[in-house]
Amino acid sequence: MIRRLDAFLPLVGVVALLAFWSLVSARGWVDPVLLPSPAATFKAFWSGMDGGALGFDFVKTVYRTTMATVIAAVIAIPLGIMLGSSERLYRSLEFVIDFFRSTPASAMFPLFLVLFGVGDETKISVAAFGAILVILFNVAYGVMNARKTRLLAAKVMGASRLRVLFDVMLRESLPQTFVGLRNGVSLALVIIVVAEMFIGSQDGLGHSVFEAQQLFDMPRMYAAIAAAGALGYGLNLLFLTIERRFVHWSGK
Amino acid sequence: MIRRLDAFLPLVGVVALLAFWSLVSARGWVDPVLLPSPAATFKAFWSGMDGGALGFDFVKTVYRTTMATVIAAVIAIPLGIMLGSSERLYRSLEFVIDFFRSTPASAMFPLFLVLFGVGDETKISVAAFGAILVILFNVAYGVMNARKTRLLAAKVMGASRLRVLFDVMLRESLPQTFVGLRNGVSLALVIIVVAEMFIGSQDGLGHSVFEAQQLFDMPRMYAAIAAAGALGYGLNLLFLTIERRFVHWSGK
Amino acid sequence: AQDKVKVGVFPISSSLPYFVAIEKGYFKKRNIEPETIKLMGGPANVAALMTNQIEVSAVLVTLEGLNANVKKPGVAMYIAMHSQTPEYKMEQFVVRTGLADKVKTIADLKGLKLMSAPGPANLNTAKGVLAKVGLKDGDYTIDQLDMGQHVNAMKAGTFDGGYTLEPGATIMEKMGVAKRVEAGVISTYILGSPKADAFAAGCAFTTDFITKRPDVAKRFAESWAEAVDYIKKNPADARKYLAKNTMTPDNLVDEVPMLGYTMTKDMSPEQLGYLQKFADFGTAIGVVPEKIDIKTVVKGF
Amino acid sequence: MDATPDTVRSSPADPHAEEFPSTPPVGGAGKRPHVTIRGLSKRFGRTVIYDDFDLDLPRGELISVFGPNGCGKSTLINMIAGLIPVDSGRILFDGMLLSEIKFGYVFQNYREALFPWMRAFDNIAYPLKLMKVPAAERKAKTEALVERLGVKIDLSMYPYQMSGGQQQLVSIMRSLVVEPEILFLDEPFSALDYEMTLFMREQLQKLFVESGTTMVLVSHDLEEAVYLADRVLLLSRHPARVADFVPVNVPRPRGDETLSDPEFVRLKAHCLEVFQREVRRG
Amino acid sequence: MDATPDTVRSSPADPHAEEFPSTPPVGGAGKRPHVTIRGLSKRFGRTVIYDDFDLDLPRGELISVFGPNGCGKSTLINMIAGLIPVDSGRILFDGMLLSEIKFGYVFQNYREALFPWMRAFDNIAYPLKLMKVPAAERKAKTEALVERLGVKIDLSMYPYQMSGGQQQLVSIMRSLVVEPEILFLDEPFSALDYEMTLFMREQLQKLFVESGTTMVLVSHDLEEAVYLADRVLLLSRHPARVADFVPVNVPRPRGDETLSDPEFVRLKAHCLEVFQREVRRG
Ligand SMILES: Nc1ncnc2c1ncn2[C@@H]1O[C@H](COP(=O)(O)OP(=O)(O)OP(=O)(O)O)[C@@H](O)[C@H]1O
Ligand SMILES: Nc1ncnc2c1ncn2[C@@H]1O[C@H](COP(=O)(O)OP(=O)(O)OP(=O)(O)O)[C@@H](O)[C@H]1O
Ligand SMILES: [Mg+2]
Ligand SMILES: [Mg+2]
Repeated sequence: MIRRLDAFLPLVGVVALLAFWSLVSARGWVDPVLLPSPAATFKAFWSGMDGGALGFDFVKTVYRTTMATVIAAVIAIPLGIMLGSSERLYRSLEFVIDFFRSTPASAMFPLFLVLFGVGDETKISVAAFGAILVILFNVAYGVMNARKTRLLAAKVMGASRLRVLFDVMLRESLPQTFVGLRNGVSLALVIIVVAEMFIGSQDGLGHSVFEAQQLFDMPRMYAAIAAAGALGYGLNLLFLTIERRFVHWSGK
Repeated sequence: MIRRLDAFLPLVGVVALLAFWSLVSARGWVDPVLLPSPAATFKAFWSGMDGGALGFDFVKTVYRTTMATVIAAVIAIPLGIMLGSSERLYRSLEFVIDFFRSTPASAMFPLFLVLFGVGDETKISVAAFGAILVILFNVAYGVMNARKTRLLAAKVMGASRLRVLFDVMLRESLPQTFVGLRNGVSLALVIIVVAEMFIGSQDGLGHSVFEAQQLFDMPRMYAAIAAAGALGYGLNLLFLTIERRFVHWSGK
Repeated sequence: AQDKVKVGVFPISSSLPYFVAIEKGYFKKRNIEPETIKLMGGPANVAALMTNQIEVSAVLVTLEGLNANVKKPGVAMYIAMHSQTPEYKMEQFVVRTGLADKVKTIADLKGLKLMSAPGPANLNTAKGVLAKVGLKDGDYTIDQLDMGQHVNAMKAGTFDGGYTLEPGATIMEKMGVAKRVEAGVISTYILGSPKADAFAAGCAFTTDFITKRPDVAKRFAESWAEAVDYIKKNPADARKYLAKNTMTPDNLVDEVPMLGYTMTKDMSPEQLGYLQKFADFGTAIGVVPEKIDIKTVVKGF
Repeated sequence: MDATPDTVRSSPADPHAEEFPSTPPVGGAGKRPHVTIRGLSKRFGRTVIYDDFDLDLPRGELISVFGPNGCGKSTLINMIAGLIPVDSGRILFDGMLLSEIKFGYVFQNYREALFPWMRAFDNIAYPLKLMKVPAAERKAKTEALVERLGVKIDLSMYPYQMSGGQQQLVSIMRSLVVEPEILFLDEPFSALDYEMTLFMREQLQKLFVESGTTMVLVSHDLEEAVYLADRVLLLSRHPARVADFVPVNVPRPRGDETLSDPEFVRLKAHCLEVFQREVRRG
Repeated sequence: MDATPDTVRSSPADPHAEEFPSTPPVGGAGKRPHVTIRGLSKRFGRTVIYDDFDLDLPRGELISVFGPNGCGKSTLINMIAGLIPVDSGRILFDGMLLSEIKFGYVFQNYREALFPWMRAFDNIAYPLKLMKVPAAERKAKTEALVERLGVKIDLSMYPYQMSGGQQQLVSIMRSLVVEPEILFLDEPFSALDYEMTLFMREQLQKLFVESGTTMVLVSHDLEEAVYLADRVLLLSRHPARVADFVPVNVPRPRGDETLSDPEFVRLKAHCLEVFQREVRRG
């Protein structure tokens, strides 16, 4: 019984958020022009999604975010394992990683614009760049904190460095890798949206937010933001589901 | 001998980065107007820091980032432990956390602007908001993946829920908490810089980047970016040092 | 096949001729197929021009273009510009509705909390205008703010007023959150006459484009000229292209002010003089690092 | 603990179940039961570990639990201590609530049960901290215990710097530093060296005689199990049943001579026989 | 392993060191040494565990290591297996490189040494995978081993779903599934039940007799240590010295009757005596 209800737990958060928002807008704590009611936003959301531009923008952003995340994961996971397996290597690259992790991706736009041109590539590569750093950092940490006994066990059984890396370190770092992936996909989404806002794009949720902001169409703006947030939650949920399937042993 | 040299490991990354940058700019792979040479940037950096505006901006950004991080840590760590200790509670709030983690902070500017005005408060609170989500997420994960035997040991010794929380879960989640803090401080810095770029600011590294960008003063822009990156590395290093002192048992 | 031209477009009302030329088929009939690349703001456009990723920038703020030309001469050659005047409203001072009774002129902004359009060019222009009416630095506070936040900030009362651009100002008026104090302030205060044309932005080609594909560049410029002509003759009709292509609210399409679209080849010596004066102002406030002869940055076809 | 009282009871899976008294003859030793287990059921997935299991643990006795690997010994004491939930059935503590009872517990998994962020000394003193004993007294008590046991390990080490046996010793000391009402020891001497094992056995006996604490000891060393016990609980393979619950009526204090006491030898042989019969039956 | 050969050797800390032969009389058993340890030193922080330690492990013999908790038994075999670096000294393998040797290893810390992401069966078969044995053969070999040992555990469980003893059994099986050149067993039977311990002892003996693998067994059960060994290595408290290296000349196969063999009883008594003298000296 209780187990079944657990599937609905995430709704609690949604409902609480909506309730709070409704309260704020019903009480007029924030000017309704600046923060429209959930109903108005939902209407904008619905009409945008149902045949409107928002649906199209949404798909575009999904595509870019997915590309960026996939690229980032493919690059960062092996690299992170490599760095994590050699603490000295990690320490030597730590500066570069922390340096770029702390630099706003938006400040990097001009550079990426020059390197990758003005198309989707730029947006995807800036986002992938940001996500790589986050995933890398988490994977490397996961590997560094792997339980020593297990590494030794594999080593003594004659596992090569590479096998230890893949059979043990990779597995040991999985819980942390998923933290990284979930952070990474959120960051990729954020950067994609910001890139769509500030380097310019014909489409995408960021474009939608930017345009709505310029036009002062607040319901539309919040609808686009909500779409981005929901997308982020969805992508996170995806990773969470994968994690639940694959990482059954954490804390054991 | 080798141990001593280890202290210089971070330099490897710096040197590699500078070498690559020098190569790119010497070979003219990127237009020097858009990517100035390291020397030109360093000159701009130095003259800016040594009595110039950059030093002042740097201090301002340090202050804001520190404030945001401290606020975020104070709120997020206890909250994260609480959420992590009850998986069901976490699952019910997960939507909200993932939702906002995936929404660009810059999209939140309008709302925060309305709530807090254009002063430092807005910037600090947007940054703290972003950092809270990241730290919260990591701490909660750390707590959820805590080794079960240790929790049971404390419980059977008669530790109250609260004591288990603080004596065991907090400790168990520390490695992950530091991951969160380091991610959080980087994110706070990024948001502060972006906020300084886009919402009214007289100073700060973001202001410096933005102004230099508008004026196409690329050496100055990269100098400001470098200052932000170095600041990020410094803050990360701070947490790393604290972590090394306090978390000696990871992987054991 | 048609000649492809890569055009960086910042979708604001200033790029209207571009959209008119597309919609009316002016490009097409000259065998040109423009490729629209949306690029927000000056830095993105300049970077793209410098690396030849675009050949044309549909709207490039004059001071930014001049600056780019200092850094890399010939990177942005203006073939058309548009003037902002008290009539062709763009830049202006506004004030919150609640203070509209007290603030009738710019000088009345004394002691208030002001915002400004972002960037040193805007900020210094605002400050320059305020100085002209006798307000010194400490008489007011001014913060630059991203254009997307201007209406918000007025509505929320974060600022009392400030220096803003279209279509924000019209939106504010329409919503009743702020009132125009005075528009066309560059003409009046910087250039010294309400009649003066402030050529604040325009359409620019790269020298590369002009020299390597002179013929295409010429036809592109001709299409632009035809569009400018059309707008001059049928302003009401031209407006409707704003709604579809630029960030102009549908309900304001008929109200947002138009600009004085001009081909540089048609500029009178007097107009060139205003442009030079404006460029010198840029140099004076440090936005353009050195004095520049505007003849080197305009190109007529 | 979310024990739902007396749900539908499935009949014992084993037809021989009735041969053995599933409710032991309490009162035989003249003591009130300290822990009463009734109708306990527990399964992991499809594996039934306990099915309608009844047991009384008499107060003030030392019960040795002896049974094959995986029969459910650790699971049983974990359920008694409320560490894992029961599927159904009741566990009562002579009128007291689970939360009111002070347990001592040496985990079979002693390595993971220690706190790696505390030095060994602080690990040992931790239960005192939970009882809000002031720091100075905590230190004194812990030192007294260390003194009494004559432990020569450097207790300023962290657990992960210690050998397996040292860790186990720390774990035992942590359970002894307070005076628990019930002390569970899950294979507490498995990693100790020869001398240390003998010594700790004597210490445990001494502590038991002095304090009269109810103790539950899981051990795979039959000699040890019988030597220390008032009763030996012999469990069958899972689903675990009480194969026998043998009273050990050998006078205390016991010593080397006990090992050759004919009653002791007889009991040992009996337990071994029951155990082997049960193991082979599986 | 970064063993730097023969650095400056500090003189033995213990003046009695010379009483005991630090280089054992190799050749006495007529076998070439398999592992040669010379001048081994190891310290953790300020604690000296080994200081200029010499030892030869004869090929094809089963060496039991017996010594007090924390003397350095696990550390020793970890260093031989190259798992932790030596501070100085050399460990040689009869002409072979460390990396060429196939080790079998049952960790004292068997719980953490198993891979929780693999089912028990896959854990056991993992070393075969490392040797690139094809999947079908891997399965067959593992099943054969399970068959031979008559293990009745559900091997489709994950390690964390198993009892302590079951985990240890899996860990032993994992070390036996390949034919290692040297097999290290660090208290391998500590969590096994009575029957299982006896059974696994016999299995180990059988395997040893059949394969002639060099084996190093750490055990705190003196009877077990002597029963299984060709030689018993008695270590002192750290800094560890060879207190004695006793050859056990009792014929194989050994069985229940061995336990009452007078030579066996004598050796056991001798070992105990040496051990107790050493422990009390500390
Ligand atoms: N989390 C779990 N999931 C599935 N099965 C489990 C789980 N925990 C324990 N079991 C099973 O329950 C049974 C009893 O386990 P328990 O640890 O109580 O055994 P034990 O009697 O303590 O054995 P040992 O002497 O080896 O310590 C075992 O067969 C084990 O496989
Ligand atoms: N990482 C470490 N840091 C500091 N000291 C350590 C560390 N590892 C081991 N030691 C010390 O080294 C000594 C030998 O440890 P080792 O594990 O080899 O003992 P052992 O002989 O296997 O004991 P046991 O029988 O208890 O398993 C111990 O006294 C221990 O405290
Ligand atoms: Mg157990
Ligand atoms: Mg050991």
